[in-house]
Amino acid sequence: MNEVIGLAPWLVGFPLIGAAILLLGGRATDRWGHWLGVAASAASGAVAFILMFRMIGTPAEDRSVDHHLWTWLSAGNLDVDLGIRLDPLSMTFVMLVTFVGTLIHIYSVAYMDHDPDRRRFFAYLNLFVAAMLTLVLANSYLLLFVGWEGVGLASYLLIGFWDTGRPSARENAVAAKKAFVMNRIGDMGLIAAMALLFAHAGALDFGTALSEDSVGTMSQATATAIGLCLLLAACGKSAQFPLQAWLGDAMAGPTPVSALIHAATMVTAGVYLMVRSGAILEAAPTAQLVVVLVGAVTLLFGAIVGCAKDDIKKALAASTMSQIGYMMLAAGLGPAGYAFAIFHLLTHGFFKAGLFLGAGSVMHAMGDQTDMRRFGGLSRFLPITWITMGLGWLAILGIPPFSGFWSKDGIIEAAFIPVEGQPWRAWVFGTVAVLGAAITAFYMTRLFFMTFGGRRPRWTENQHPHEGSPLMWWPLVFLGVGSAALGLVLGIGGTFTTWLEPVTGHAEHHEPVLPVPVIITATLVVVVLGALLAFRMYAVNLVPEEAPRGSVLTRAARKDLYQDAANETLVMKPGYGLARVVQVGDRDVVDRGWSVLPQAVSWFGGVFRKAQTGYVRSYAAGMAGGVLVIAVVVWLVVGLGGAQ
Amino acid sequence: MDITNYVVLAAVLFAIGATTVLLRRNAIVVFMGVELMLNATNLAFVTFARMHGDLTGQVLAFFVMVVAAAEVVVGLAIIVTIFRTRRSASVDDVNLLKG
Amino acid sequence: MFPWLTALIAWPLVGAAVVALGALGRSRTGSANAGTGLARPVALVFSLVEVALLVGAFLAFDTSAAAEHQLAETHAWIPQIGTSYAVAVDGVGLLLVALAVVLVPLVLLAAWNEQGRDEVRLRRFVGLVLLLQAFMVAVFAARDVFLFYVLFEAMLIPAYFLIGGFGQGAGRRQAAVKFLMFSLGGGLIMLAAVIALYFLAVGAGVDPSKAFLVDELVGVNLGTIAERLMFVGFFIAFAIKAPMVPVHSWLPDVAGNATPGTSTLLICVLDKVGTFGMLTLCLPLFPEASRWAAPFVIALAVISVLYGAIMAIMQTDLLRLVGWTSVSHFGFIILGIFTFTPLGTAGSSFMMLNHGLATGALFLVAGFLVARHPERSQRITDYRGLRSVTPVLAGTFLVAGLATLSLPGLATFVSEIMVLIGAFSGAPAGSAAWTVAAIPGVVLAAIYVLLTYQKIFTGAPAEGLEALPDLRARERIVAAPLVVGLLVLGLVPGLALTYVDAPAQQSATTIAVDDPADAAAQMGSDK
Amino acid sequence: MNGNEFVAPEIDWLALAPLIVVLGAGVVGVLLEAFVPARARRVTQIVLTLAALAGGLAFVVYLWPQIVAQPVQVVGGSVTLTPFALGAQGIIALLAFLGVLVVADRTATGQDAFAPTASAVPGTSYEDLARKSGLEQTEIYPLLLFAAGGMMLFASTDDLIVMFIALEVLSLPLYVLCATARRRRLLSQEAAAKYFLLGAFASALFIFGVALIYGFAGTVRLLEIAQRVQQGALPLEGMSALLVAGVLLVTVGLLFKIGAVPFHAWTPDVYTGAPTPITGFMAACTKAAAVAALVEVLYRISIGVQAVDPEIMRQLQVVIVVVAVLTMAVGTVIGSVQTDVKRLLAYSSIAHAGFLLVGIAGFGPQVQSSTLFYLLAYGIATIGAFAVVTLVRERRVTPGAPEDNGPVADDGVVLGEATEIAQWAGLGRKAPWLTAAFALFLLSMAGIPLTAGFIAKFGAFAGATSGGLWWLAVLGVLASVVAVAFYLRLLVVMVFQPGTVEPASQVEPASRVEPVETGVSTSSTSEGATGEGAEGSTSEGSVATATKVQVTAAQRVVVTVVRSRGPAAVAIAVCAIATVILGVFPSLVLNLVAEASKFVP
Repeated sequence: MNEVIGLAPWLVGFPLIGAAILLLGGRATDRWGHWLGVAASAASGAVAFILMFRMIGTPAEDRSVDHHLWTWLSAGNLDVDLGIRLDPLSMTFVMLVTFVGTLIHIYSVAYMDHDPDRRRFFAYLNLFVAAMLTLVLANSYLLLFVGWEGVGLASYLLIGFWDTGRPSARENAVAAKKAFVMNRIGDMGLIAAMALLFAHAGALDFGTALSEDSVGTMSQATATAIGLCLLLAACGKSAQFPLQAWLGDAMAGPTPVSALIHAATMVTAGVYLMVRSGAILEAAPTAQLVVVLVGAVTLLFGAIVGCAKDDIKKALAASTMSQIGYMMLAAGLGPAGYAFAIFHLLTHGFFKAGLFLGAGSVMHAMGDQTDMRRFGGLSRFLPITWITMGLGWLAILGIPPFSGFWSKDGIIEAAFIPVEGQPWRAWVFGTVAVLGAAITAFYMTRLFFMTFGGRRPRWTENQHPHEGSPLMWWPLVFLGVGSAALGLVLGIGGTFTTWLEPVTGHAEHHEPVLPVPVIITATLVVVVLGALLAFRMYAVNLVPEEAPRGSVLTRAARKDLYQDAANETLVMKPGYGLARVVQVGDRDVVDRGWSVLPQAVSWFGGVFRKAQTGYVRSYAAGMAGGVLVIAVVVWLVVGLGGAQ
Repeated sequence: MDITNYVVLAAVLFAIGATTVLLRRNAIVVFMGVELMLNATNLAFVTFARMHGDLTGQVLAFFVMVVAAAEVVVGLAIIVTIFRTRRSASVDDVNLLKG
Repeated sequence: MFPWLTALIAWPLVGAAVVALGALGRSRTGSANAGTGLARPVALVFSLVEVALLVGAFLAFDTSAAAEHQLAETHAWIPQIGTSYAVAVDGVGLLLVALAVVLVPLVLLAAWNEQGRDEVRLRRFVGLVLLLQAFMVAVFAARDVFLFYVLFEAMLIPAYFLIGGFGQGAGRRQAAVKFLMFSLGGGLIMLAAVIALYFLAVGAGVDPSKAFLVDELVGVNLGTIAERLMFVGFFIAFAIKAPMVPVHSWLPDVAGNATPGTSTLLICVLDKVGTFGMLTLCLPLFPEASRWAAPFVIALAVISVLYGAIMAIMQTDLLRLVGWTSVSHFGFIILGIFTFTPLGTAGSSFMMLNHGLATGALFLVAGFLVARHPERSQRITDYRGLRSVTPVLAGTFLVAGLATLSLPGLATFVSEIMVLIGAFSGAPAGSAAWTVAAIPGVVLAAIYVLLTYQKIFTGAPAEGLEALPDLRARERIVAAPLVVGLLVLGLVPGLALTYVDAPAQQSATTIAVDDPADAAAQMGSDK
Repeated sequence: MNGNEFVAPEIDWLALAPLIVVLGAGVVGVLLEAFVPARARRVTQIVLTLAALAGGLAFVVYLWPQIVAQPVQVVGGSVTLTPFALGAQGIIALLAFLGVLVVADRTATGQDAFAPTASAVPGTSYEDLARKSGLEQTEIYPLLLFAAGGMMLFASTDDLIVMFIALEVLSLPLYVLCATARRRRLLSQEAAAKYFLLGAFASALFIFGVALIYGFAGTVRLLEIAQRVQQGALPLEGMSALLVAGVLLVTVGLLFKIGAVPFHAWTPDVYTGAPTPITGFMAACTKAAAVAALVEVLYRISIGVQAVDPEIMRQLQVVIVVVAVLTMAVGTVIGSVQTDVKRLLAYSSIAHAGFLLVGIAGFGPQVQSSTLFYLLAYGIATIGAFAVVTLVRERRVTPGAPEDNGPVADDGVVLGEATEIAQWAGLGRKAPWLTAAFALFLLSMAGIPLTAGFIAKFGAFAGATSGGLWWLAVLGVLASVVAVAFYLRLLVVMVFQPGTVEPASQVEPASRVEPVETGVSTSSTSEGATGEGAEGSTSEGSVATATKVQVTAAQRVVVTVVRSRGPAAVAIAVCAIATVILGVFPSLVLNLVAEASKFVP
């Protein structure tokens, strides 16, 4: 392992150099820039493969390697290296990011073909890959934070990619800003967590801060505080409740971006953070419970919202939120859940990327139409897209043997594992997980059949859908295959769990409160029921072109359960009010307060100058009076002096 | 007679002079008030000279007189100039400068 | 040994004298007075040679002893008063000197066409800039309290003329007066403290001919009450300069009315004297009083962080906005200084440098933007959709903005995180709580930067602005060093931390609150 | 010893030389008036005056090493030359020299600042005649010499009676000089009258105080008083209230000359009304003399009483502190609302009196030297500033005249000084060098570092602090802030505000200026600028407004800067350079004045 670890910096290096060339090169690189972007990503992927094979060939206990590059920050009693930690967990991510990333790069070459700013797009994509790899390869929280914000920046740039020159430019820009700012709210948690960690352990690198020495001596309160702060960070990045509002709007970016950043990789960074910080969470059961709760709430939240969305990308975004809810829930369950959280993250990365790219393919074919009510019957025109999305659909539903089954089922089982002293938890979270699976089945089936099924197309005029270029559908095929087979390959016999064990630790086997076959069966039953319901509603029945008014719940879900209204009422309006108060206060109290001083001087000056009457006699009186006054003052202050 | 009487008389004269300065409008009279103050001083000087038994005080009185005379020269010149310009010797009329 | 610091101080003075020849001649508008056109190039050459001198100073500086004041020169100046021309720099001072030296050529270049073609006016302008530079370099190097005070006040004068005489806002005169009144007000209060300090030191047995030398004054026991009073005197002056809420009122007006170049020198360099003074005068001279005041100062610092950020969000004037962001950033710097941790102090020192680069970049780029507007409008809402019109300008603005919001990977992040992490474990009461309260500042920073970017650069291009030219070569040359500096220092902050770490350690030792309990006990006994 | 035998007194004539040279030259000057033909009189007088002052200064320099080594008492202590007193003499001589340079400058208009015949009633045909015949009042030079000589004596005597006489010797010529302005003669006369009446009143208070002290101590010599108090050999033992009252009255007399509140009321009026060169001379030199005298009196008295009765000492200190606080407050606060440059400088001078008293109030060991430095720094800035004021003038312009075509083509008649602050707008553009110099003087007065004023103010505050009155220093600092504000206001107007009129041209040929204007110019268009004059015209009727040059409604008044004929420019340049040098390298002068604290009694 050590002999090839020197290659690891190139994982970040290639895309970073690519981004730099494309950004600084300007228009000169327009002609070949996109291919450079692809090459940079692919080169990174190649390095990843080399490292991967070496790692597989290394004994499990030697798979975790720290690679020091240079001393980054050394001041006071803080020393942080710029270093890489390569272990099965980060390797998993590296593989996901480089592989899916490269596919999406390739896809984008075609997808963005007509965009005059394609080069810039690839620069940002490369920047994203570099930042994402920095995030997962970092060996300290501080460096992780660099990647963490780096992906946020890339996300910002890409969501707002079309921020001028289009009718929706302003909305795109606003969505980008919203994403960044909500991420920043999460970042406060990461900063606070680092401050707490430094105060406790005096270090921020994983090796020291997460060591037994550090975590073992941590008080319950500290651990809980750090855990909750990290959770806040994760919520921001992974669009978990209550910081979920940005993800739907983030769909304003080009679809490959949604696939790569807002489905497959970046948004799952929160889960990565949770799993990486598992040691701390395990020391803080309260924090763990909150993590699970957040996961459960988001899971249902996303699922419910997903049921009502007619915009294909927003429906997928809600789905992403919900699926990450699963992962978060798992991450809060302790070692038993970590592996499945990451496993689901991996499989989700494939099938959701596939679904998004499929959606992109559909949009490409339909002239950037995103309203599913104006789709329908596309399976004949877009067969490859139909099949690959079908695979993704089956995967996310968790139908065996597709990949989602292996990972999601693991999470559901883990959710049913009882927690000592809190018997309600297994039942509540297990039920939520199963319920989520049912709703997932409903909305994904809805999405699938509204798009491809139906007896009658509901297209707008002049639509001639057809598959895009091979550059677009080959990635779909790859991802479709992954969606179908990845779970099987990695899930059978717990290969993936074992692979991650050096990082997540070995999970004691616990029996769920229900027998495993019962759980699996029950889950499958509700999934099929949900799917059938959706099939009946959206494939058998006619889908109206205009959305019906719908029930209260539907309308609420369409409006994202009023998340924006809630944010507006609870945060933005009071915040703006506060800002107004500060602004008015600064102008009318502080600034005016200071200007009172000169005004007062002038006022006194105006008063006193009246004493300067111009009359000699009043001057003389002033002098005589002055003598007397001074005499009196002397008398008052000192007394009638002298030896008397 | 006690020395106090002389000193008190000097003080009273001085006060009268000062009051004249403060109360009278005519510049000449104001100036006379100043002269009265100076003469009160002279009285004090000679009184103290007698008390101390040396001549210094009496000499000083002469100095004061000389100075007073010099002041008169300059003062009257100024007052007269103003009177010629303004046809008034009231000190209250010269108040263009104020504030 | 070559007197590097004196050379650094004297050279701009020479430059100012050279360009000022004839600067008081009659100013005439129109082309008749175009003159030789040499003022700007000559000044630029002087400022570039100054950079070369700076390199020499860096080479002569021993980084392994960065906490010590090196390159020292001491000459009697006014022996009757007991003051000397004593200059020396530790690592922090050297970095700030570097900031002053590096920013001036950039500002000159940025302002190349800003002041018209009137030769006399140009000579005055560049002469004042060079004069200001000399004072700024000197003030960071001064090791004599009297000398420090003299420079502290004297540099206000060129700054005053730069604001009032060469500003571009309609309110520049009022802004200049406001600036000078605030600064002088604080400075004169400091003067009283300087004088009192001298006599107390002499009373405590310090040699009267050396009783202004900082090195002699450190460790002198002044008595609790006197020490606190003098701390207050110094601190008010520094807080006004820094600027800190609630004595910040002059800053937005200056930022809104001065030229961006002036604002850069003023807010990015000159104002650092405030925090620099807190660090190198308040703490070592009045350690007990610093501990006593720390909770209050920290609270004010955090209020500044949030207040400045909120006000920045509410601004409609681009340059005022940048000014307000500085209020927020100075809050962070002060927070780091007054929590007395080596990490926080080093972070603050580093932040002084980074803020200069980042805010300087933002000011200058904003200035480029404003200069392009047909009416030189500073109103944010007068711009729209310029990203597609002027992509390089937009990109540079964004990078500068991201530096302002402390994006990880840029130098500002390193310093800000050092301050926050360090301050959190600070000794003074309430450090942790106030630090947590300051953290939302990072969110507000994101809002004010991105909101501004969104308003100016996104959407459909505003009417009349569709054909604005992108950044010219000259402007790119101005922006490039700042951006590169921010990136390099972000990835290899060690380059700068070498200089600030040891002084920070020493400062923390001087203040000696390694054990809060000890300090509390000590403070209790003092009462 | 035989009673009939005349024993010549032992007089150290050399020690008296500075005084003799100055006062003697004054006497010679009076004679010159009689014997030198009118044409040559002015030049002769100027040369004599400058030579006398320079000679006085030279003697001071010559005497300096001797006096520093050993102070001397001459003529039975009537003149007591300590280093401090000699230093004060030197400063007065130097400032008077600079002041006379300004007085002597006729500027490009060819006219000096003085009325051809001050005794003529304004607006009469006699005045016309005097003007047309080109009369000049060269008597002002001997008067200046007498005043300067009186000041030098005032600062260097130990004898209260000599001090009284010196007071009159310096005051009486000044009263006259105040009345001699060429323009705005009503104001000038009013200033003289006010100055005279109040001055006489103050003199009376002073001399009564002397009488009381004499009564208490039996002597009027300060050192003897101190000795007797110390020895307890007093005729009126136990009546120390007499001493306190006496010293209080003497102090009041001196504070009047200094212009300290509440004895300041004459200052703004007199400074405004007097001819500007005289104002500069008066503001700088009188203050120097009076402050020096005050320091002498307070210190000599204090050594006597300190040992015996600290209470009296504290009473003295309270007096000074109270007056200092009042003076700073009134000077700065009222100064901040002034709209007239001369008046503003007058209030500034009041404020400076306050700062000086802050330095004195501490009774610290360095008071003598810091006071001398302060007087020098303040004096050069003041003379320089008033010199600048003499050059900023109003000019009458008739619309239609091609005024924009440069200096040659306007019909400009240069009128009086443009003292309204608003009129100074855009001065920086019209006369950059002059403005720079004026700005420098303002900055020095404001106490900005690297100017002489800062070192001076530092010394004053340091003096207070070292005397334990740190809170007084803080008050002084606060007053400085207010003072800075009004200097700054003027600076803003001059430097930053664009002028309302065209870029001014300098009046080149003197012949172009009609030698006909006097009196008060009235105008409806130049509000404020001549408003005081206009007001005078309404209240006094047509007699008073003998205005040959009427600015009619159709005409405008613009502000112009006239070119100095040389002397004033030299004075301004010297003052400016000295201000900078004293600010940056004050060591040399500080070394000199440090000697002044030697032999403090």
